[in-house]
Amino acid sequence: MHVSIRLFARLRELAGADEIEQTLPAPATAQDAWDALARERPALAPYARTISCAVNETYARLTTPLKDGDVVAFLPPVSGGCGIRDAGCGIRDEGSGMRD
Amino acid sequence: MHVSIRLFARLRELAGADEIEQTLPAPATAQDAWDALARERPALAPYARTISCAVNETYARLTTPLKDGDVVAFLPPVSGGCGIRDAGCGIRDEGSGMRD
Amino acid sequence: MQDTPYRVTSEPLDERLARAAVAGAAAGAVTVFTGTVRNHNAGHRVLWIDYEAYAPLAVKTFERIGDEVRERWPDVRLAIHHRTGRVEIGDASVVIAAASAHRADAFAVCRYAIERVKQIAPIWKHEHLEDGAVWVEGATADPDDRGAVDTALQRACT
Amino acid sequence: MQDTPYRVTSEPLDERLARAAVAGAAAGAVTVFTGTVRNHNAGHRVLWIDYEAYAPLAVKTFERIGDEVRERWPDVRLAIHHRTGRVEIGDASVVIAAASAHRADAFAVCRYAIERVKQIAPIWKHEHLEDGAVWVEGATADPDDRGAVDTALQRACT
Repeated sequence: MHVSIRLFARLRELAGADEIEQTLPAPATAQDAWDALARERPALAPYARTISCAVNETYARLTTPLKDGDVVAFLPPVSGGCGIRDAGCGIRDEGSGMRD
Repeated sequence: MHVSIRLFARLRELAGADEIEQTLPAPATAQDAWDALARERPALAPYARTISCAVNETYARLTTPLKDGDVVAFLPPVSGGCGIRDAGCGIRDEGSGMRD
Repeated sequence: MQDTPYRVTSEPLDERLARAAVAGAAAGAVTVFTGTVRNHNAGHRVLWIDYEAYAPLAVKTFERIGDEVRERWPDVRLAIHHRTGRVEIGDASVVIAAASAHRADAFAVCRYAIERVKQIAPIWKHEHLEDGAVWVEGATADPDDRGAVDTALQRACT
Repeated sequence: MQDTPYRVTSEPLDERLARAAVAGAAAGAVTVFTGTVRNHNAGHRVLWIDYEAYAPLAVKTFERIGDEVRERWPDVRLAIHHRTGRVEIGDASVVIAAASAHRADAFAVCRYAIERVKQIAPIWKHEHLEDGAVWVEGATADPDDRGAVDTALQRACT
Protein backbone atom coordinates (compact mmCIF):
# COMPACT_ATOMS: atom_id res chain seq x y z
CA MET A 1 0.00 0.00 0.00
CA HIS A 2 0.99 3.61 -0.43
CA VAL A 3 0.78 6.13 2.38
CA SER A 4 1.77 9.75 2.54
CA ILE A 5 3.94 10.71 5.49
CA ARG A 6 4.03 14.23 6.95
CA LEU A 7 6.92 15.39 9.14
CA PHE A 8 7.19 18.50 11.28
CA ALA A 9 9.75 20.67 13.04
CA ARG A 10 13.01 18.90 13.77
CA LEU A 11 11.80 15.61 12.23
CA ARG A 12 11.15 17.54 9.04
CA GLU A 13 14.61 19.06 9.13
CA LEU A 14 16.34 15.75 9.89
CA ALA A 15 14.49 14.04 7.05
CA GLY A 16 14.99 16.97 4.70
CA ALA A 17 11.36 16.74 3.60
CA ASP A 18 7.94 17.55 5.00
CA GLU A 19 6.13 15.03 2.83
CA ILE A 20 7.31 11.54 1.90
CA GLU A 21 5.46 8.90 -0.12
CA GLN A 22 6.04 5.48 1.46
CA THR A 23 5.22 2.05 0.13
CA LEU A 24 4.43 -0.58 2.78
CA PRO A 25 3.54 -4.27 2.60
CA ALA A 26 -0.08 -4.73 3.72
CA PRO A 27 -1.29 -5.05 6.39
CA ALA A 28 0.61 -2.23 8.02
CA THR A 29 0.26 -0.04 11.09
CA ALA A 30 1.49 3.48 11.76
CA GLN A 31 4.37 1.85 13.62
CA ASP A 32 5.30 -0.04 10.46
CA ALA A 33 5.33 3.23 8.53
CA TRP A 34 7.64 4.79 11.15
CA ASP A 35 9.93 1.77 11.12
CA ALA A 36 10.25 1.90 7.33
CA LEU A 37 10.89 5.63 7.47
CA ALA A 38 13.53 5.39 10.20
CA ARG A 39 15.29 2.52 8.41
CA GLU A 40 15.76 4.71 5.37
CA ARG A 41 16.64 7.81 7.46
CA PRO A 42 18.57 6.68 10.55
CA ALA A 43 18.79 10.28 11.82
CA LEU A 44 15.13 9.96 12.77
CA ALA A 45 15.63 6.81 14.85
CA PRO A 46 16.29 8.56 18.20
CA TYR A 47 12.70 9.83 18.07
CA ALA A 48 11.20 6.33 18.10
CA ARG A 49 10.10 6.56 21.72
CA THR A 50 8.96 10.18 21.79
CA ILE A 51 6.93 10.67 18.61
CA SER A 52 3.21 11.10 18.43
CA CYS A 53 1.24 10.06 15.42
CA ALA A 54 -1.80 11.29 13.51
CA VAL A 55 -3.65 9.47 10.75
CA ASN A 56 -5.70 11.60 8.35
CA GLU A 57 -5.39 14.64 10.56
CA THR A 58 -6.57 12.86 13.71
CA TYR A 59 -4.39 11.77 16.60
CA ALA A 60 -3.92 7.99 16.48
CA ARG A 61 -2.04 5.22 18.27
CA LEU A 62 1.01 3.73 16.56
CA THR A 63 -0.91 0.45 16.53
CA THR A 64 -3.55 1.95 14.22
CA PRO A 65 -3.93 -0.12 11.03
CA LEU A 66 -3.33 1.90 7.85
CA LYS A 67 -5.26 1.89 4.61
CA ASP A 68 -3.98 2.67 1.17
CA GLY A 69 -3.88 6.45 0.69
CA ASP A 70 -3.75 7.33 4.39
CA VAL A 71 -1.89 10.45 5.47
CA VAL A 72 0.32 9.58 8.44
CA ALA A 73 1.94 12.40 10.42
CA PHE A 74 4.80 11.88 12.86
CA LEU A 75 5.16 14.60 15.47
CA PRO A 76 8.16 15.30 17.68
CA PRO A 77 7.39 16.41 21.26
CA VAL A 78 5.31 19.56 21.07
CA SER A 79 6.10 23.02 22.43
CA GLY A 80 3.21 25.28 21.49
CA GLY A 81 1.67 27.85 23.75
CA CYS A 82 3.56 30.74 25.13
CA GLY A 83 6.93 32.24 25.58
CA ILE A 84 10.10 30.38 26.18
CA ARG A 85 10.88 26.92 27.35
CA ASP A 86 12.13 27.52 30.86
CA ALA A 87 10.90 30.96 31.70
CA GLY A 88 8.22 32.46 29.48
CA CYS A 89 4.85 31.44 30.86
CA GLY A 90 6.65 29.33 33.43
CA ILE A 91 7.48 26.51 31.07
CA ARG A 92 9.69 24.74 33.55
CA ASP A 93 8.77 21.22 32.66
CA GLU A 94 9.79 21.18 29.05
CA GLY A 95 12.71 19.27 27.68
CA SER A 96 15.87 20.97 26.59
CA GLY A 97 16.29 22.56 23.20
CA MET A 98 17.59 20.71 20.17
CA ARG A 99 20.29 22.45 18.20
CA ASP A 100 19.88 22.40 14.47
CA MET B 1 -13.93 69.66 67.83
CA HIS B 2 -15.40 69.71 64.35
CA VAL B 3 -15.13 66.81 61.95
CA SER B 4 -16.55 66.29 58.49
CA ILE B 5 -18.41 63.04 57.98
CA ARG B 6 -18.76 61.35 54.58
CA LEU B 7 -21.45 58.75 53.90
CA PHE B 8 -21.84 56.39 50.95
CA ALA B 9 -24.39 54.21 49.23
CA ARG B 10 -27.29 53.19 51.45
CA LEU B 11 -25.87 55.07 54.47
CA ARG B 12 -25.89 58.20 52.34
CA GLU B 13 -29.49 57.59 51.31
CA LEU B 14 -30.67 56.82 54.84
CA ALA B 15 -28.99 59.97 56.16
CA GLY B 16 -30.20 62.04 53.24
CA ALA B 17 -26.73 63.59 52.91
CA ASP B 18 -23.29 62.58 51.73
CA GLU B 19 -21.45 65.13 53.88
CA ILE B 20 -22.30 66.12 57.46
CA GLU B 21 -20.44 68.51 59.73
CA GLN B 22 -20.37 67.10 63.25
CA THR B 23 -19.28 68.76 66.51
CA LEU B 24 -17.82 66.40 69.10
CA PRO B 25 -16.49 66.93 72.63
CA ALA B 26 -12.71 66.30 72.64
CA PRO B 27 -11.14 63.81 72.91
CA ALA B 28 -13.16 61.77 70.42
CA THR B 29 -12.68 58.63 68.37
CA ALA B 30 -14.25 57.58 65.09
CA GLN B 31 -16.64 55.48 67.18
CA ASP B 32 -17.73 58.62 69.04
CA ALA B 33 -18.42 60.31 65.71
CA TRP B 34 -20.55 57.35 64.60
CA ASP B 35 -22.44 57.27 67.89
CA ALA B 36 -23.26 60.97 67.64
CA LEU B 37 -24.33 60.51 64.03
CA ALA B 38 -26.55 57.52 64.76
CA ARG B 39 -28.15 59.25 67.74
CA GLU B 40 -29.29 62.06 65.50
CA ARG B 41 -30.23 59.70 62.65
CA PRO B 42 -31.60 56.46 64.14
CA ALA B 43 -32.13 54.95 60.69
CA LEU B 44 -28.34 54.47 60.54
CA ALA B 45 -28.18 52.56 63.83
CA PRO B 46 -28.59 49.03 62.34
CA TYR B 47 -25.25 49.53 60.58
CA ALA B 48 -23.33 49.92 63.85
CA ARG B 49 -21.78 46.45 63.63
CA THR B 50 -21.13 46.31 59.90
CA ILE B 51 -19.64 49.69 59.02
CA SER B 52 -16.04 50.29 58.07
CA CYS B 53 -14.35 53.59 58.71
CA ALA B 54 -11.77 55.77 56.99
CA VAL B 55 -10.09 58.85 58.42
CA ASN B 56 -8.66 61.34 55.93
CA GLU B 57 -9.06 58.92 53.05
CA THR B 58 -7.26 56.06 54.80
CA TYR B 59 -8.90 52.99 56.32
CA ALA B 60 -8.89 53.30 60.11
CA ARG B 61 -10.17 51.47 63.19
CA LEU B 62 -13.19 52.88 64.99
CA THR B 63 -10.88 53.34 67.97
CA THR B 64 -8.77 55.88 66.03
CA PRO B 65 -8.58 59.23 67.87
CA LEU B 66 -9.82 62.15 65.81
CA LYS B 67 -8.36 65.63 65.41
CA ASP B 68 -10.19 68.82 64.67
CA GLY B 69 -10.83 69.05 60.93
CA ASP B 70 -10.57 65.31 60.22
CA VAL B 71 -12.64 63.80 57.45
CA VAL B 72 -14.32 60.63 58.73
CA ALA B 73 -16.00 58.30 56.26
CA PHE B 74 -18.43 55.54 57.25
CA LEU B 75 -18.79 52.76 54.74
CA PRO B 76 -21.54 50.15 54.54
CA PRO B 77 -20.45 46.63 53.50
CA VAL B 78 -18.84 46.88 50.09
CA SER B 79 -19.88 45.23 46.83
CA GLY B 80 -17.45 46.38 44.16
CA GLY B 81 -15.95 44.18 41.53
CA CYS B 82 -17.98 42.45 38.95
CA GLY B 83 -21.41 41.47 37.94
CA ILE B 84 -24.20 40.59 40.23
CA ARG B 85 -24.37 39.57 43.83
CA ASP B 86 -25.24 35.91 43.61
CA ALA B 87 -24.35 34.96 40.08
CA GLY B 88 -22.23 37.39 38.10
CA CYS B 89 -18.61 36.47 38.66
CA GLY B 90 -19.77 33.82 41.09
CA ILE B 91 -20.48 36.21 43.92
CA ARG B 92 -22.13 33.58 46.05
CA ASP B 93 -20.93 34.78 49.40
CA GLU B 94 -22.35 38.25 49.39
CA GLY B 95 -25.16 39.39 51.62
CA SER B 96 -28.61 40.00 50.30
CA GLY B 97 -29.65 43.20 48.64
CA MET B 98 -31.09 46.12 50.55
CA ARG B 99 -34.23 47.63 49.11
CA ASP B 100 -34.32 51.38 48.94
CA MET C 1 -3.82 57.82 31.32
CA GLN C 2 -2.35 55.14 29.11
CA ASP C 3 -0.21 53.51 31.77
CA THR C 4 -2.11 54.21 34.98
CA PRO C 5 -2.20 50.94 36.91
CA TYR C 6 -4.91 51.94 39.42
CA ARG C 7 -7.96 53.82 38.20
CA VAL C 8 -11.51 54.63 39.23
CA THR C 9 -13.33 56.19 36.32
CA SER C 10 -16.81 56.94 35.04
CA GLU C 11 -15.60 56.31 31.48
CA PRO C 12 -16.13 52.94 29.78
CA LEU C 13 -13.28 50.57 30.57
CA ASP C 14 -10.93 49.38 27.85
CA GLU C 15 -8.98 46.17 28.48
CA ARG C 16 -6.16 47.47 26.32
CA LEU C 17 -5.40 50.23 28.82
CA ALA C 18 -5.09 47.77 31.70
CA ARG C 19 -2.96 45.51 29.51
CA ALA C 20 -0.73 48.41 28.47
CA ALA C 21 -0.20 49.32 32.11
CA VAL C 22 1.40 45.93 32.85
CA ALA C 23 3.01 44.94 29.56
CA GLY C 24 6.77 44.74 29.22
CA ALA C 25 9.45 42.74 27.50
CA ALA C 26 9.97 40.57 30.57
CA ALA C 27 6.38 39.41 30.70
CA GLY C 28 5.77 36.12 28.94
CA ALA C 29 2.28 35.79 30.40
CA VAL C 30 -0.51 38.32 30.76
CA THR C 31 -3.86 37.49 32.33
CA VAL C 32 -6.75 39.95 32.05
CA PHE C 33 -9.95 39.52 34.02
CA THR C 34 -13.08 41.47 33.07
CA GLY C 35 -16.20 41.58 35.19
CA THR C 36 -19.32 42.61 33.29
CA VAL C 37 -22.87 43.46 34.27
CA ARG C 38 -25.31 40.62 33.71
CA ASN C 39 -28.91 40.97 32.68
CA HIS C 40 -30.44 38.97 35.48
CA ASN C 41 -29.96 38.25 39.15
CA ALA C 42 -31.77 35.61 41.14
CA GLY C 43 -34.73 35.70 38.81
CA HIS C 44 -34.91 39.48 38.65
CA ARG C 45 -34.24 41.27 35.43
CA VAL C 46 -31.47 43.82 35.89
CA LEU C 47 -31.76 46.98 33.79
CA TRP C 48 -28.39 48.48 34.71
CA ILE C 49 -26.12 48.93 37.72
CA ASP C 50 -24.89 52.15 39.25
CA TYR C 51 -21.52 51.82 40.93
CA GLU C 52 -20.74 54.30 43.67
CA ALA C 53 -17.18 54.63 44.94
CA TYR C 54 -15.24 56.56 47.51
CA ALA C 55 -12.80 57.27 44.73
CA PRO C 56 -9.64 58.49 46.53
CA LEU C 57 -9.86 55.64 49.05
CA ALA C 58 -10.61 53.16 46.28
CA VAL C 59 -7.45 54.14 44.39
CA LYS C 60 -5.45 53.88 47.63
CA THR C 61 -7.02 50.49 48.25
CA PHE C 62 -5.97 49.29 44.78
CA GLU C 63 -2.45 50.52 45.57
CA ARG C 64 -2.57 48.58 48.82
CA ILE C 65 -3.61 45.44 46.94
CA GLY C 66 -0.66 46.15 44.66
CA ASP C 67 1.62 46.28 47.69
CA GLU C 68 0.26 42.95 48.95
CA VAL C 69 0.92 41.46 45.52
CA ARG C 70 4.45 42.88 45.32
CA GLU C 71 5.34 41.37 48.66
CA ARG C 72 4.27 37.88 47.65
CA TRP C 73 4.95 38.02 43.89
CA PRO C 74 7.73 40.61 43.46
CA ASP C 75 8.02 40.17 39.70
CA VAL C 76 4.36 40.48 38.77
CA ARG C 77 2.89 43.72 37.46
CA LEU C 78 -0.74 44.53 38.30
CA ALA C 79 -3.39 46.97 37.09
CA ILE C 80 -6.89 47.45 38.51
CA HIS C 81 -9.42 49.65 36.69
CA HIS C 82 -12.91 50.05 38.14
CA ARG C 83 -15.81 51.89 36.66
CA THR C 84 -18.31 54.09 38.50
CA GLY C 85 -21.71 55.46 37.60
CA ARG C 86 -24.26 53.79 35.39
CA VAL C 87 -22.95 50.61 33.76
CA GLU C 88 -25.14 48.98 31.14
CA ILE C 89 -25.73 45.24 30.69
CA GLY C 90 -22.70 43.62 29.08
CA ASP C 91 -20.37 46.50 29.91
CA ALA C 92 -17.34 46.04 32.10
CA SER C 93 -17.42 47.16 35.72
CA VAL C 94 -13.87 46.05 36.50
CA VAL C 95 -10.75 45.07 34.56
CA ILE C 96 -7.71 43.52 36.22
CA ALA C 97 -4.46 42.76 34.39
CA ALA C 98 -1.46 40.83 35.70
CA ALA C 99 1.80 40.28 33.81
CA SER C 100 4.58 37.91 34.77
CA ALA C 101 7.35 35.79 33.37
CA HIS C 102 5.39 32.81 34.67
CA ARG C 103 1.81 32.02 33.76
CA ALA C 104 1.05 30.51 37.18
CA ASP C 105 1.81 33.85 38.81
CA ALA C 106 -0.12 35.86 36.23
CA PHE C 107 -3.21 33.74 36.93
CA ALA C 108 -2.76 33.77 40.71
CA VAL C 109 -2.29 37.54 40.96
CA CYS C 110 -5.24 38.31 38.72
CA ARG C 111 -7.49 36.09 40.80
CA TYR C 112 -6.09 37.33 44.11
CA ALA C 113 -6.68 40.93 43.06
CA ILE C 114 -10.33 40.49 42.09
CA GLU C 115 -11.00 38.73 45.40
CA ARG C 116 -9.35 41.57 47.32
CA VAL C 117 -11.22 44.20 45.31
CA LYS C 118 -14.49 42.57 46.28
CA GLN C 119 -13.43 42.31 49.92
CA ILE C 120 -12.04 45.76 50.59
CA ALA C 121 -12.56 48.29 47.76
CA PRO C 122 -14.95 51.06 48.93
CA ILE C 123 -17.35 50.57 46.05
CA TRP C 124 -21.05 49.76 46.07
CA LYS C 125 -23.46 48.31 43.54
CA HIS C 126 -26.91 49.81 43.14
CA GLU C 127 -28.87 47.36 41.02
CA HIS C 128 -31.69 48.82 39.02
CA LEU C 129 -34.46 46.25 38.56
CA GLU C 130 -37.81 46.52 36.86
CA ASP C 131 -39.54 47.14 40.19
CA GLY C 132 -37.00 49.38 41.86
CA ALA C 133 -33.41 49.62 42.94
CA VAL C 134 -31.42 47.51 45.40
CA TRP C 135 -28.19 48.30 47.21
CA VAL C 136 -25.97 45.24 47.26
CA GLU C 137 -24.05 44.86 50.49
CA GLY C 138 -21.35 42.24 50.71
CA ALA C 139 -18.42 42.20 53.07
CA THR C 140 -17.52 44.66 55.80
CA ALA C 141 -14.27 46.05 54.42
CA ASP C 142 -11.32 45.35 56.70
CA PRO C 143 -7.98 45.47 54.89
CA ASP C 144 -6.14 44.08 57.92
CA ASP C 145 -8.33 40.98 58.26
CA ARG C 146 -5.91 38.07 57.77
CA GLY C 147 -8.78 35.65 57.28
CA ALA C 148 -9.92 37.58 54.22
CA VAL C 149 -6.37 37.60 52.82
CA ASP C 150 -6.17 33.85 53.38
CA THR C 151 -9.48 33.35 51.58
CA ALA C 152 -8.20 35.38 48.62
CA LEU C 153 -4.94 33.41 48.54
CA GLN C 154 -6.83 30.14 48.66
CA ARG C 155 -9.04 31.18 45.76
CA ALA C 156 -5.92 32.24 43.88
CA CYS C 157 -4.76 28.64 44.28
CA THR C 158 -1.58 29.51 46.16
CA MET D 1 -13.34 35.54 11.40
CA GLN D 2 -14.74 37.72 14.15
CA ASP D 3 -16.29 34.92 16.17
CA THR D 4 -14.07 31.94 15.38
CA PRO D 5 -13.32 30.22 18.68
CA TYR D 6 -10.44 28.05 17.43
CA ARG D 7 -7.84 29.51 15.12
CA VAL D 8 -4.32 28.89 13.89
CA THR D 9 -3.11 31.91 11.98
CA SER D 10 0.04 33.57 10.71
CA GLU D 11 -1.53 37.00 11.34
CA PRO D 12 -0.80 38.95 14.55
CA LEU D 13 -3.21 37.95 17.31
CA ASP D 14 -5.74 40.42 18.69
CA GLU D 15 -7.17 39.72 22.14
CA ARG D 16 -10.39 41.43 21.13
CA LEU D 17 -11.16 38.69 18.61
CA ALA D 18 -10.77 35.95 21.22
CA ARG D 19 -12.87 37.98 23.65
CA ALA D 20 -15.55 38.56 21.01
CA ALA D 21 -15.70 34.82 20.34
CA VAL D 22 -16.75 34.09 23.93
CA ALA D 23 -18.64 37.21 24.99
CA GLY D 24 -22.36 37.10 25.69
CA ALA D 25 -24.98 38.60 27.95
CA ALA D 26 -24.83 35.62 30.31
CA ALA D 27 -21.13 36.01 30.99
CA GLY D 28 -20.34 38.02 34.08
CA ALA D 29 -16.68 37.04 34.00
CA VAL D 30 -14.20 36.87 31.14
CA THR D 31 -10.59 35.80 31.58
CA VAL D 32 -8.10 36.28 28.75
CA PHE D 33 -4.63 34.77 28.83
CA THR D 34 -1.93 35.99 26.44
CA GLY D 35 1.42 34.27 26.01
CA THR D 36 4.08 36.50 24.50
CA VAL D 37 7.60 35.92 23.24
CA ARG D 38 10.27 36.98 25.72
CA ASN D 39 13.63 38.43 24.84
CA HIS D 40 15.78 35.97 26.74
CA ASN D 41 15.89 32.33 27.69
CA ALA D 42 18.30 30.74 30.14
CA GLY D 43 20.87 33.45 29.54
CA HIS D 44 20.55 33.40 25.77
CA ARG D 45 19.22 36.39 23.94
CA VAL D 46 16.25 35.42 21.81
CA LEU D 47 15.83 37.33 18.54
CA TRP D 48 12.47 35.90 17.54
CA ILE D 49 10.57 32.61 17.54
CA ASP D 50 9.17 30.72 14.59
CA TYR D 51 6.11 28.67 15.43
CA GLU D 52 5.41 25.70 13.20
CA ALA D 53 2.02 23.98 13.39
CA TYR D 54 0.23 21.05 11.84
CA ALA D 55 -2.63 23.46 11.34
CA PRO D 56 -5.64 21.20 10.64
CA LEU D 57 -4.73 18.89 13.52
CA ALA D 58 -4.06 21.91 15.77
CA VAL D 59 -7.54 23.29 15.15
CA LYS D 60 -9.03 19.85 15.81
CA THR D 61 -6.98 19.65 18.99
CA PHE D 62 -8.33 23.02 20.16
CA GLU D 63 -11.84 21.72 19.44
CA ARG D 64 -11.04 18.64 21.50
CA ILE D 65 -9.89 20.82 24.38
CA GLY D 66 -13.18 22.67 23.97
CA ASP D 67 -15.03 19.35 24.26
CA GLU D 68 -13.12 18.50 27.44
CA VAL D 69 -14.04 21.90 28.85
CA ARG D 70 -17.71 21.58 27.91
CA GLU D 71 -17.95 18.23 29.65
CA ARG D 72 -16.61 19.59 32.93
CA TRP D 73 -17.78 23.21 32.73
CA PRO D 74 -20.90 23.12 30.52
CA ASP D 75 -21.64 26.84 30.83
CA VAL D 76 -18.19 28.19 29.99
CA ARG D 77 -17.34 29.49 26.53
CA LEU D 78 -13.77 29.07 25.29
CA ALA D 79 -11.62 30.45 22.47
CA ILE D 80 -8.05 29.46 21.57
CA HIS D 81 -6.09 31.45 18.99
CA HIS D 82 -2.50 30.42 18.20
CA ARG D 83 -0.08 32.16 15.92
CA THR D 84 2.34 30.52 13.49
CA GLY D 85 5.40 31.76 11.65
CA ARG D 86 7.82 34.38 12.86
CA VAL D 87 6.72 36.02 16.11
CA GLU D 88 8.72 39.00 17.32
CA ILE D 89 9.70 39.73 20.93
CA GLY D 90 6.72 41.05 22.86
CA ASP D 91 4.19 39.75 20.37
CA ALA D 92 1.56 37.22 21.33
CA SER D 93 1.96 33.58 20.36
CA VAL D 94 -1.27 32.42 21.95
CA VAL D 95 -4.47 34.00 23.26
CA ILE D 96 -7.05 32.06 25.26
CA ALA D 97 -10.38 33.51 26.37
CA ALA D 98 -12.92 31.95 28.74
CA ALA D 99 -16.30 33.44 29.65
CA SER D 100 -18.61 32.29 32.41
CA ALA D 101 -21.26 33.47 34.81
CA HIS D 102 -18.79 32.62 37.56
CA ARG D 103 -15.30 34.01 37.84
CA ALA D 104 -13.90 30.81 39.37
CA ASP D 105 -14.85 28.89 36.23
CA ALA D 106 -13.55 31.56 33.87
CA PHE D 107 -10.15 31.39 35.58
CA ALA D 108 -10.11 27.60 35.77
CA VAL D 109 -10.99 27.06 32.13
CA CYS D 110 -8.49 29.60 30.86
CA ARG D 111 -5.72 27.96 32.86
CA TYR D 112 -6.81 24.43 31.95
CA ALA D 113 -6.83 25.31 28.27
CA ILE D 114 -3.31 26.76 28.18
CA GLU D 115 -1.99 23.69 29.98
CA ARG D 116 -3.71 21.42 27.48
CA VAL D 117 -2.48 23.47 24.52
CA LYS D 118 1.07 23.03 25.77
CA GLN D 119 0.55 19.31 26.30
CA ILE D 120 -1.16 18.26 23.09
CA ALA D 121 -1.33 20.97 20.41
CA PRO D 122 0.82 19.95 17.40
CA ILE D 123 2.84 23.15 17.44
CA TRP D 124 6.61 23.63 17.75
CA LYS D 125 8.81 26.55 18.75
CA HIS D 126 11.95 27.27 16.79
CA GLU D 127 13.91 29.79 18.85
CA HIS D 128 16.24 32.05 16.95
CA LEU D 129 19.21 33.01 19.13
CA GLU D 130 22.25 35.10 18.34
CA ASP D 131 24.31 31.99 17.63
CA GLY D 132 21.76 29.87 15.83
CA ALA D 133 18.35 28.33 16.13
CA VAL D 134 16.97 25.77 18.58
CA TRP D 135 13.94 23.51 18.31
CA VAL D 136 12.15 23.38 21.63
CA GLU D 137 10.74 19.95 22.41
CA GLY D 138 8.43 19.56 25.35
CA ALA D 139 5.87 16.86 25.89
CA THR D 140 5.06 13.88 23.70
CA ALA D 141 1.51 14.75 22.69
CA ASP D 142 -1.01 12.16 23.87
CA PRO D 143 -4.55 13.51 24.12
CA ASP D 144 -5.76 10.36 25.87
CA ASP D 145 -3.19 10.50 28.67
CA ARG D 146 -5.28 10.84 31.84
CA GLY D 147 -2.23 11.84 33.83
CA ALA D 148 -1.74 14.90 31.64
CA VAL D 149 -5.41 15.82 32.03
CA ASP D 150 -5.07 15.47 35.79
CA THR D 151 -2.00 17.72 35.78
CA ALA D 152 -3.90 20.35 33.81
CA LEU D 153 -6.87 20.13 36.19
CA GLN D 154 -4.58 20.45 39.18
CA ARG D 155 -2.93 23.54 37.74
CA ALA D 156 -6.38 24.94 37.01
CA CYS D 157 -7.01 24.64 40.74
CA THR D 158 -10.01 22.32 40.40
